[in-house]
Amino acid sequence: MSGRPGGVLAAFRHVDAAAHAVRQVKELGYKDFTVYSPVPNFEVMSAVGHRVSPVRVWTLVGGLTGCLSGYAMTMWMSYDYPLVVGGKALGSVPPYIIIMFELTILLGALATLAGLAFHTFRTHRAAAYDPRFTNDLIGIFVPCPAERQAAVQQALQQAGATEVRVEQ
Amino acid sequence: MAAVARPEPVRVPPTYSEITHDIAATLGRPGRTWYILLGFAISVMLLGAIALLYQIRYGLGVAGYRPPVMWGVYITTFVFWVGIAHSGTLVSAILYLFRSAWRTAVYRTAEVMTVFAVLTAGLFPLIHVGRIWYAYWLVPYPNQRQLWVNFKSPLLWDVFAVTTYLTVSTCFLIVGLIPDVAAARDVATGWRKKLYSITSLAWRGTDQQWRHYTRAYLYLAALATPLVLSVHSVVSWDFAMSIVPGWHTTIFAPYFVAGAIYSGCALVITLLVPLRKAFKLERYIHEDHFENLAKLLLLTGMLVGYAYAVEYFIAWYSGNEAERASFYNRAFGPYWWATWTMIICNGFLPLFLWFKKIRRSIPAMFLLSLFINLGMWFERFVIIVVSLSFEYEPYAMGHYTPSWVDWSVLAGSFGWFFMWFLLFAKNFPMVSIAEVKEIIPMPRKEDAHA
Amino acid sequence: MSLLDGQADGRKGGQGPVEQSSAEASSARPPDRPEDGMNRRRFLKVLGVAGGGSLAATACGSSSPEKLIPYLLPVEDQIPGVATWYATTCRECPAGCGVHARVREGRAVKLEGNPDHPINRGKLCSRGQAALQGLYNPDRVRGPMARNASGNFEPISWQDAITRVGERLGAAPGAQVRFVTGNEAGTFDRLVSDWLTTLGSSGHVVYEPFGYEAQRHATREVFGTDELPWYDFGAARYVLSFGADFLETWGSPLEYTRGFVASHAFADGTMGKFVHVEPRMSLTGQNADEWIAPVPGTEGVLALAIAHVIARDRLGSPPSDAARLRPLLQAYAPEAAAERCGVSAETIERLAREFAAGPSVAVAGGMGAQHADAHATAAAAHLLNYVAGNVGRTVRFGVAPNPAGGSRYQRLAELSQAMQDGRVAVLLVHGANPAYASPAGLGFASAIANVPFKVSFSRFLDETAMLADLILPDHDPLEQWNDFEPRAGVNLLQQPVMQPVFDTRQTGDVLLELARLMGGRMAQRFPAATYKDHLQNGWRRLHQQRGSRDAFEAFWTEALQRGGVWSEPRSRGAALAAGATRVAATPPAQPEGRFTLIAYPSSVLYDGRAANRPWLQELPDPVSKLGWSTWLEIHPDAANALGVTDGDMVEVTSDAGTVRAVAWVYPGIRQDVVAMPLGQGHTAFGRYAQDRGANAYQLLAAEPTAFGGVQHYAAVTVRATGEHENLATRAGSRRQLGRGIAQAVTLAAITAEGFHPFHEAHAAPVPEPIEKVLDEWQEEQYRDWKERGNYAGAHPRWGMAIDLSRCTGCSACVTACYAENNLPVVGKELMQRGREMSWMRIERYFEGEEGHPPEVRVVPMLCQQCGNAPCEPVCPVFAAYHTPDGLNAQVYNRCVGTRYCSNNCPYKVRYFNWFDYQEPSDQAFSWPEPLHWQLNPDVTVRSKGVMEKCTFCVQRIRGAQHDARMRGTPLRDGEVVTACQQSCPADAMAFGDLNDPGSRVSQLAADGRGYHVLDGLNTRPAITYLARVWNRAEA
Amino acid sequence: MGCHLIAGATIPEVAKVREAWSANQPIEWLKVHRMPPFVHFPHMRHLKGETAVKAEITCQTCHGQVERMPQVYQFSSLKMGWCLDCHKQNKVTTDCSACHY
Repeated sequence: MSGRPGGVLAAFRHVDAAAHAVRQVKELGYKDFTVYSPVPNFEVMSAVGHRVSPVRVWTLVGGLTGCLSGYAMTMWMSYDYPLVVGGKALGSVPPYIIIMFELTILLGALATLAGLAFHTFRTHRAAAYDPRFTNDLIGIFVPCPAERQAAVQQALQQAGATEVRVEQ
Repeated sequence: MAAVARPEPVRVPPTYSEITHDIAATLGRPGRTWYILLGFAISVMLLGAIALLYQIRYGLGVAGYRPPVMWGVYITTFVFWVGIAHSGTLVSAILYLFRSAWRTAVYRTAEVMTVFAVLTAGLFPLIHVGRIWYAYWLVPYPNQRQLWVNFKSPLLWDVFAVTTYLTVSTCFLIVGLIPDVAAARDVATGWRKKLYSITSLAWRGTDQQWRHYTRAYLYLAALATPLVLSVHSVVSWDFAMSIVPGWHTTIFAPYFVAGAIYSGCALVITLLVPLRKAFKLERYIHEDHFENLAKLLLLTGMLVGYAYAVEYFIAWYSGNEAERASFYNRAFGPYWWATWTMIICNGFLPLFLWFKKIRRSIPAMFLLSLFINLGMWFERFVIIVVSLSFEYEPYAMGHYTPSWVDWSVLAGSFGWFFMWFLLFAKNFPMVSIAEVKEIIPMPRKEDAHA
Repeated sequence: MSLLDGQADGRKGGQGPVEQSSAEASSARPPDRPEDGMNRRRFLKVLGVAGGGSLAATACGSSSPEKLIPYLLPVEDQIPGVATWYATTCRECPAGCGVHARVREGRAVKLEGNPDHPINRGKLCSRGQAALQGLYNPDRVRGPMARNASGNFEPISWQDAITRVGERLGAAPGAQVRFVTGNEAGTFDRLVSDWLTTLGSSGHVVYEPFGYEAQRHATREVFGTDELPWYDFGAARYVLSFGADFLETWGSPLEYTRGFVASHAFADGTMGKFVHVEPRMSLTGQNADEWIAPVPGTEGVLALAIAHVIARDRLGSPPSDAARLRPLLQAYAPEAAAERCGVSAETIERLAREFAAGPSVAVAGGMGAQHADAHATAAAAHLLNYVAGNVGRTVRFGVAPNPAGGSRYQRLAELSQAMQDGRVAVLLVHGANPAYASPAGLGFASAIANVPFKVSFSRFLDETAMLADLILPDHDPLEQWNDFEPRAGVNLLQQPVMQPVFDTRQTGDVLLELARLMGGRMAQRFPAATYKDHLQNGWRRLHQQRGSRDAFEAFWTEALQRGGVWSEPRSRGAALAAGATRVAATPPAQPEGRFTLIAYPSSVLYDGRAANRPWLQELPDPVSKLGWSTWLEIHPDAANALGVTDGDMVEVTSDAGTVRAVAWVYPGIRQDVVAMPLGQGHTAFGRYAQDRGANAYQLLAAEPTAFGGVQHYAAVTVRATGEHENLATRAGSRRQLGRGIAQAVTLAAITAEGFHPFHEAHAAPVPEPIEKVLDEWQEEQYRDWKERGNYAGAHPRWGMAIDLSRCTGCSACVTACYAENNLPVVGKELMQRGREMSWMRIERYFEGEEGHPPEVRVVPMLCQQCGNAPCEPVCPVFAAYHTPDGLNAQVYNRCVGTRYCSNNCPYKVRYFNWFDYQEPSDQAFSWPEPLHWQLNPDVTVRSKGVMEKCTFCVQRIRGAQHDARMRGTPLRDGEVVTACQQSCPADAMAFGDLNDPGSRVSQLAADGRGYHVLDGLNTRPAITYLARVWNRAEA
Repeated sequence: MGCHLIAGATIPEVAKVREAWSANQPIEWLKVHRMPPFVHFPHMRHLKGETAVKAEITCQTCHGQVERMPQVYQFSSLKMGWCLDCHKQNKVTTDCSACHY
């Protein structure tokens, strides 16, 4: 990873320790730290304290778009080249509801993915990483200039990190 | 659905690193059996492909069609595979919303099965049309002919339903895979490491990633749930919307959905049993999971059995001559054997599941699941072929027998399915690493001190 | 040459539906066929000779650069894309119906009846329609051929061929020259006779397998005349038929059908009655109000017994000399007769009373006139008519119908003997196939081997031609100049409707050329340069006889345009001759422990001469509904006793021989009788006929009967072989399963309380309010599109009415549909899988309890053009949709082939192209060169994977609309005629605009007998069926 | 034929016509305007009678200025959309079964 800022990387085996560490780091006034976890852990996440992800807006918008475009498409196409089948009305809504429904789901889902991608990449921060973070360790990386690293290192140590390492 | 199993206390839960290790271990270099199985699957698929090419060259006549039976093995198999596809999303999405812990060990298998089943099912509408090279006309795209498609046709609903379902369930699978692939990446070596580095989409499990991920996953599940129910309803309307005696029934949507989940769960079991052996996952997939699946089977099985009964009742109660004759013909006509196969396999055999012994006996479950799959295929055969062979116009009735082409394509579809399944199973974690960990509490310092 | 002047003066006028660019004309041709260039070149080789050339109606799709071949000299009245019509005469059977040939780009594409023709009045049967497949048959002899040293045929030049014959004739003693022809009543017949006489031979043998010997014999005995009587079915309110299948093959079927329907179909609350007496229920028998199955061969006894009662009770109004018959009739008291013929005395008494109530007619013919005692049967029928006073009223003389020429099986037997004894030096055969169509025991095939030189004029390599040394293929009747005289006062003309397809030459011309070649007496006797001249000379005499005022040329031209000249016959009665009192019915003894086999003429293939027409092979037999096969009709009980069921292979053995056929269990036959159709089992005769089914002639005794005819009855044993084959039929259920498809009512019932259409037994009636809501909702639906696009404004609603009281089930409409709409022929294997493509099928249902003589109901089933068509909304691509004028259109080129429409069609009248029937490389290729020349250019040939169906001949509708628009006046009712309606001999169909209350179809649709099939489904069909009415005690 | 003995007597192409005539062989023209076999198109209706849509619809409308073409080429696409445009703009039927049967 190029352009990664220097900082302190700590690994935790215990979830409560990790949560504690997060709070410590926040007290030290750091906001742009990164927490790694093999599973979404409520305790840690609440310590970090993010607001609810805005992805849901994407889902809503996508769903609505699908529904409306479904209606518009079926109706317009029915009248653009009017052909009668089975003595039914040209634009008969009941069958079209199915198309509307399917498009609702389809666009809803795709929009959700788009939202997921968009927001994760937008909130991406370059940070140091250790492969064990997807296995059984929780990690915290605090980017900080060299002169303050000692302090952070100590705080994390006290919080109960199993190991702490300084990244240049 | 609320039937969530309590893991028995004696069982020691594995640690996170054990989980990662055990599951990552399934991704090692394949053994001989795997290659043999794959080779077999591919050759069966090729047989189907050859039959299909032959059919495209000379026309549908090479299949066994006999007017008035204009839909035969192909549509039967289509419905069969679409049905199979249902349990996957059910287990992964619906049970997710229900927060039922036991799904974590099996949902990946179910989901993979779903995606490949839809992939297989999706082929059949193409295989069965007379002019496959014009099949794209079913898509509403602007063309110089200035023509559009007929949205009143249930077949078009199918086009939308099936494509949507394929897309959504694939997304769902991929999203679920990301953290696991990342985990695998971090323990893998060699070319697999490269593969996983790419497919894990730079996942590291940061707080931000989890933040959006968990939400997105929740909404996908929320969207997938109604979708599951809708897709097979739509498929059932292919029949319910027509006037064919034996098809024209309001009960079809719930009836088909129940049947779909039924057959799906059955195939999940059929797949899990060998998988668990081969991958030594006994520690993760055990009797509890089978029992829960068994309970699902029992529930849906009873629903299906009920539907059978209601069909006959309504046929009688409606007083409609054609309906009555059609159902009489099902049970006692030339296709009696198909009908009774279906009734016995789907209606009576699941009754054994009332016994806990059976539910927890893995060989028994395996055997049962095979019978149910057979029965469910015949259910579709009976509904489609037998109804068509005995319609309104007595003079135009006729008896249909599939030809070698039909059978080859049917077999080929299984080859195709298992080819994908095997390829996937050996290259991506068949048990969700992250989610299995999720249900096991992380170690806490105070516990350690205490 | 002939084609040109034929057209110049013989033109019938008439406009084709739409002008088309050649690419469209080509629509009827397989596209993307590289060898098309080839086809066209050989087409030119054939047609180009006359300088006519042809606008080759071929398409080589976009692949190869397409070429257009224009007329070198534009041919008169050949406008590309516009049809011309030529009047000529159908020669498929001896009836002599007039036809109009529709010619497009120099090719005959359709035959239709000649509307002002005295015999068929514009109608045409299946066999007539299929004449085109004789013309374009791929197995025609394409040029003269001679047998070479190695015994194979090799092509030779006409010059060479004729010289060879000339030499042989010169060498052979005149007396030893024999000429076998079929029934050629007319100039050609006379030419042959004179020609032989001049050669010094009296050896002209006319051979028709169904020779009417019995009738001639009987008529001579009873009335002392050699001419056959003519029956006025139209005048008879009561028809009593002794085996005469006058709706199928006997006499003049179309004419008789017309008459029969006129008197028998329900109209204005009344109808005649028809009683059919035959051990087997033929199609004619199925149309009878009462079917009586006597002991085989005892029809004569029954007839005389009825006559007895009439005479005894003085019921009829007979001429005075009928008294002479008293002593004869004494012997036939009902009680005694009942014993012998197995018909109860009461029945006999009743029949007598009904018959005498007259006007009635008794007819003996068909299989009733083909057994050992047939002459007695025929005579008995004469006497019955006489005592009832019908002679001179419904039975007339002076019309002299000539269904079989001078044919006598006796003569053939003698000839066969003569050949055996080596008393024949040269044998010439034309228009007859005795090697196939004569009892095997006669040994014609073996005898012919003793003839040193055998010449065949056959158009096909049939069994007899295969034995010839030289084949001089004749023109097809549609390529010929000729005339035909089916009865006194009716002189019909044949003119070439197109250039000869192959290098053939008209036999008449050949004979004249031979005469020239031989010189001397022959040359003087036959001076005419061409047969056409010879023909015209004959007609000059006719012109004088008729004393018409205008010049011969005008007379000739008019005759060509009308199809001939005819005048009302002056008919008379007849008085009893001496022989009448000697009539005695002596039925043959019943075979002990054996079945009586009846080998009857197939109503489709007749005596087998039509077996090489694919349309006819595929046409389901009107009775058994089987195609491509020979079956044995056997009574259910007999079948059970033998342990055979439908489709089992059985072995039938008579004293003469053994054949194998597939069993078809039929309740309409006596338990002691089995029946088998003739016409199949050819050992040659081309790809469509060869090695199919069995030849029932193999079972018939060789020795001529007392009256010199063939016995079509034989004592046989039947044995199950244990083999089984699927019946080649679409017929699923034989019974209606209470669905009310074909509905009927008795005359008594309908006069008492009218007709009540079928209602489903258990269906609960829809409550009033709901009904109302539904209707309003429906109207709402319609309103949405009534003002939009093509649907705005007034449109016709095309509809049809089919009167089941008229429909006889003859299936002419089916063949007409094949001809008009380019329907492929799929062959036996696919037919066994129910895949035949006939857009129109005649459904046949049995009513009444199992085992009993069935009430047979037929119903023509074609697309009902539903107002609420279930097939339309399920099509994902609008290939099936509703046209503004109310048709369920099917856009073939849009169809993707999901077949959902067919699943959802309750009438099952949509047909799928399982294979590429138009693709020569395909296993199911249906139009081998030059059969595809017949294809209708106005109708697309459907490709593989496409659904197709009846659209009321939309091409004809659009064509008529086009003409109307061009002339600027609205379409008149009856201007659009569908192919099926056009052909229907019984005139059972009406077609037109249902929105026009004045139209014939609207009026019929409003008839009290009207009903819709499967009405309960609310499909709102455009076809109204008028219920069948039976003039019988119980339905 | 008469004309071509004089008219363009020198043009080699025309010579071919004369040869064909003397050889009593019809000329094999190359087909330029190709229409799929499942379309039924009456020229007459587009040009003659009270139904002729508009006076200005002439041969050239669809076939182009053939008289000016050194070698005749396909002027219009002859595709369904092309037909429909004209039909719609002239308010004549767009019913499928008007052309397809």
